[in-house]
Amino acid sequence: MEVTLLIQATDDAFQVMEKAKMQAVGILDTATRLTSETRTIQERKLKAIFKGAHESQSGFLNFVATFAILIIFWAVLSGKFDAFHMTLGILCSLVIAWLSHDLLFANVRIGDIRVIVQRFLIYIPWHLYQIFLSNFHVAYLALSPRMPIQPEIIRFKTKLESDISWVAFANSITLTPGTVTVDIEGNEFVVHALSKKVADDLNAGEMEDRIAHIFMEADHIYIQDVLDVSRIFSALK
Amino acid sequence: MDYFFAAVGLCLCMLVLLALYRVVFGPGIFNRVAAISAIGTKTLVILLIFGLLYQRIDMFIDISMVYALLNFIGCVAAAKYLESRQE
Amino acid sequence: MNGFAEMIIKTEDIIVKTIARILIPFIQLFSLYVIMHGHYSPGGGFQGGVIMGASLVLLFLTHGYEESKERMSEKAAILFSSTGVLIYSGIGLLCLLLLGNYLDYGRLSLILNVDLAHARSLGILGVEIGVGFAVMAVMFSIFLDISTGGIEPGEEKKNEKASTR
Amino acid sequence: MSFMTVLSILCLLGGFFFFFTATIGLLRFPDFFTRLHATGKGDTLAVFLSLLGLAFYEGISLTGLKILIIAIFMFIAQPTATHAISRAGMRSGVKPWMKENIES
Repeated sequence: MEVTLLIQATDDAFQVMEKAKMQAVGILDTATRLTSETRTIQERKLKAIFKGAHESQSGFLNFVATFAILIIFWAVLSGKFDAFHMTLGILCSLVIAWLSHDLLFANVRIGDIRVIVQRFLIYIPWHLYQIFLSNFHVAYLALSPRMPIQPEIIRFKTKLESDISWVAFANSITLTPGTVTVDIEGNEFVVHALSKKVADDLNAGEMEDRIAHIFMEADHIYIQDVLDVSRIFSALK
Repeated sequence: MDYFFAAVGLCLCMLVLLALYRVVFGPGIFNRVAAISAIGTKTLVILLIFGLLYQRIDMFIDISMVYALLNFIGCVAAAKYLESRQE
Repeated sequence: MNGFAEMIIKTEDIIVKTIARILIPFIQLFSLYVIMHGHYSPGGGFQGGVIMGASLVLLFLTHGYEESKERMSEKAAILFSSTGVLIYSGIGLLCLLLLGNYLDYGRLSLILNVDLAHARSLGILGVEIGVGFAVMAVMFSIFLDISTGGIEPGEEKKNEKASTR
Repeated sequence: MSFMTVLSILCLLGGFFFFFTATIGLLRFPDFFTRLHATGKGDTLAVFLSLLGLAFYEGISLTGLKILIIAIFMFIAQPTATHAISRAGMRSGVKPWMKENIES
């Protein structure tokens, strides 16, 4: 008799423990779900704050940067530096900067502009050399009696991401020997090339790497870039 | 020195006449638009050279700035319009 | 929807769009420069207004109708043209109230307490700004009406509903 | 004949040479896209060199700087205009000229 009682008691004990365990697990689940929710909310809020801060900060920075550039442009435009015209200029630049503050630097990270400008200046001599080459190429083609050209259309996938690098790349293609950017579908450049040799130069992608180097596209980071950037950021801090 | 500028300006006018051939006989409308944009850049330089000859360069600079601007906007507008015509 | 309006919306070209996006602030500042420097260099209200209108045309051509609508809508254009005329005739009336002729800027020197010549140049500047506003708005609304054929792409459905009912 | 004027004469002559080749290219090239090559590239460099020459003649002054501003503006605007026109041509069905269809 006592044995059945004992067994029943142990059964009850087990069930109670089972129920307690289930409740404990339930509580734990809700606890983790709650914390994860709060964490995601927290993260989202933080991200929003950061993005907002970055947005407003970059918004304000955009405004100041556009205003500064416009003031310099105005000073160069109107040779008169007397008080009346300068106040006029400041007023006009304020209006235009406020009106189109998000136009000039729409999606360029502010910290990188100094690096991009520096590298762009280094890129310009090479670009001018390319243009001279392309013009002599056109001159040779135009003046030679039999005009050795086999024009063709090439479709060319690009690795660049940000649209400013696309634009710089497209303009550089138009200005380098023998190629004109006809169209961009998705991230595919349609290029009209004058001859086979020129098309191969384009596919070699030498210019594309240079453009990627300027606009610091992620997959083209070299050690030199990191040193380069750290020196800039230390200066910035 | 002025004779040199006048000579370059006149030769540029000759080039504009040459480019006019393409505008008049250009097979399609697109050749005509390309030729007009070419003439636009040439007249820009002619404008500046004659501004220099008349010793009123700062006035002519503003005019040529507006000219370059409208030439660009004109080309973009023509391209945008012609794109939809044959559809 | 007629060809040109729907075409503005449909064919977006990244290169022309970005280049226009970078150039537009400079074009607008140049147009203000032309308005302000009416007496020294060629220019004045009318030419400056036309250049500002051209920059808006470039904006609408490259950025499409929907995106640039909130930057400069049809209503804003009408508003600007009337404020332009208001500024122009307002200054004239002001001189009239100060016992001068209709556009006699000399009389402005009473309230601006500056000498006669300075008041005259300020008066002319004010008038040119007014003219610039008006010309920009009118040119822009002409372009808008021609390109969208008078029916705003958004409102088109309303007209059809009205006609079908 | 100071150094500046010699430089400006050289730049203007260079600019004129490229203008000349661009126009010849515009006339001689067989089809629309190849002509765009000539005007697109030729005119950009020609305008840049000619304006550079004029800026040198003006010397280091505000007007010289303004001429350089026009040169830079044309440097950016000209390839974009060429691109816009060639895109319009391609999209509205202008067939680029192929070497083979001449022989066949």
